[in-house]
Amino acid sequence: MKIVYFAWVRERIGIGEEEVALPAGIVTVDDLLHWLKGRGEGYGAALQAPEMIRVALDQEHVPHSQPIGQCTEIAIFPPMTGG
Amino acid sequence: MKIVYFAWVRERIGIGEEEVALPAGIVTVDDLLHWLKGRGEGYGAALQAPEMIRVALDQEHVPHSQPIGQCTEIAIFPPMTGG
Amino acid sequence: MDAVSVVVGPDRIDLAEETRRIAPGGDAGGVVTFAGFCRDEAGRLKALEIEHYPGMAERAIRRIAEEAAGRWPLLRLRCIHRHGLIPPGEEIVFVACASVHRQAAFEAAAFVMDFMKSKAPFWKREHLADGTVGGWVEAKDTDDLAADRWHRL
Amino acid sequence: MDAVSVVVGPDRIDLAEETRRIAPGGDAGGVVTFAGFCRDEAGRLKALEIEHYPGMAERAIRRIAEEAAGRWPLLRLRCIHRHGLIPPGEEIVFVACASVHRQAAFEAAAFVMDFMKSKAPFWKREHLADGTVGGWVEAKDTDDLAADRWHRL
Repeated sequence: MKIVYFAWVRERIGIGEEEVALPAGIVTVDDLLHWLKGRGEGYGAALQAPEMIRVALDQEHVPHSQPIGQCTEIAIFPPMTGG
Repeated sequence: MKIVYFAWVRERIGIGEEEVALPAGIVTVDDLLHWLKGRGEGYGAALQAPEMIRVALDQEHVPHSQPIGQCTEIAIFPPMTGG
Repeated sequence: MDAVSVVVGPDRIDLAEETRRIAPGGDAGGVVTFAGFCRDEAGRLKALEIEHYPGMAERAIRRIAEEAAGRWPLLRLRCIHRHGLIPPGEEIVFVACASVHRQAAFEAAAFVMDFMKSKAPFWKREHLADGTVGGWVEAKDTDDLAADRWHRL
Repeated sequence: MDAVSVVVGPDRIDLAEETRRIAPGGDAGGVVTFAGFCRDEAGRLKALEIEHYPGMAERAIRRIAEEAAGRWPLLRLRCIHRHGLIPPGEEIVFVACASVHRQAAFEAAAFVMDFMKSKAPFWKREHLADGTVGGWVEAKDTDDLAADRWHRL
């Protein structure tokens, strides 16, 4: 599964995207964020405040309670500041 | 005193402006409209529905109860339809 | 450009040029513009004739514009209203507001337009496609209501 | 031009040309535009860097635009958002709405802007006049509130 990172999430993790094999038991976005946070210092720094994190599954913004399901691209990023 | 007319008030009265000597007893805009209405058929047609008439004294929109005072130009016109 | 500028005249409004002029050098966050156009009313209309009260038209618009500039933190406000014969597709009126905050620019432009519709001395008459001169456009209660809603704020 | 059109890209927005393009032939009464500019923050800022999520950025704006077109009787709606390095004075974002009724055009343009601020995947970072790269611009609660107010209608 492909995960892409943007803005300061990308900077703290240190990469813009990666392929990951999700371990069994990861069902929701919440589960995913919790698992990712334990993968290293950069991940910990990026995801320390989950309420600041926005997630899109296949380019659709979803709540953290959303099951990941069969999506092909997960995007993780800070609150948006466009316009 | 100079009176100027616009739009369908001007058309019905038949002139765009005129000099008038106001008779004694004309104090407010209301008094003026009532007096003008009796000056002929065109005036009657223009001023038959006073609630439709707007008045400006020296280019300031005023209510019909306003005393005319020392103004030099009175404008009489229908509701505005700009923009 | 002065902070508030008002033009009343018969000439075309160069929307591209006006848009360029209001664009800020680096001090404004947002610019809202409104342009009002003459409609063809499905082919019924040859032109709108706009009569105005010279002198008072500029004064009334300037007063509206200055009230807006006092009410919202605007950097620049430009108001243009045409008079004369205006064929369908041509612009009649233009308002542009530059402000640090977009909300202020939106509200000020809407405010100015609401007042120009019912409080500035202009009157529209229809010239019809068949060559005849139609009636004067009637004032709409909705335009009075639109202007009045700002008194409630 | 299609009824709804969306552009996301690095190029300058030609405001004069966009203003010309949205101007109607005789079917629209009013056109409202909003242009958002990069401020210089009193000389502190050399540029804003705007990162975006390619693909999702266009999708999110198109969804916002189509929601606006369903909610108000619009004739045309054009939305442009830039990404990349943008120096002070240059435009970042542009929205234009053409409608028969001015109120609809004002509301739809404000609605689209409120959503673009907090619901489209763009992130701003400051590049400072002293040559350093500053921080990411923080999301403002007021922008979330601005977007949320439309749910209450």
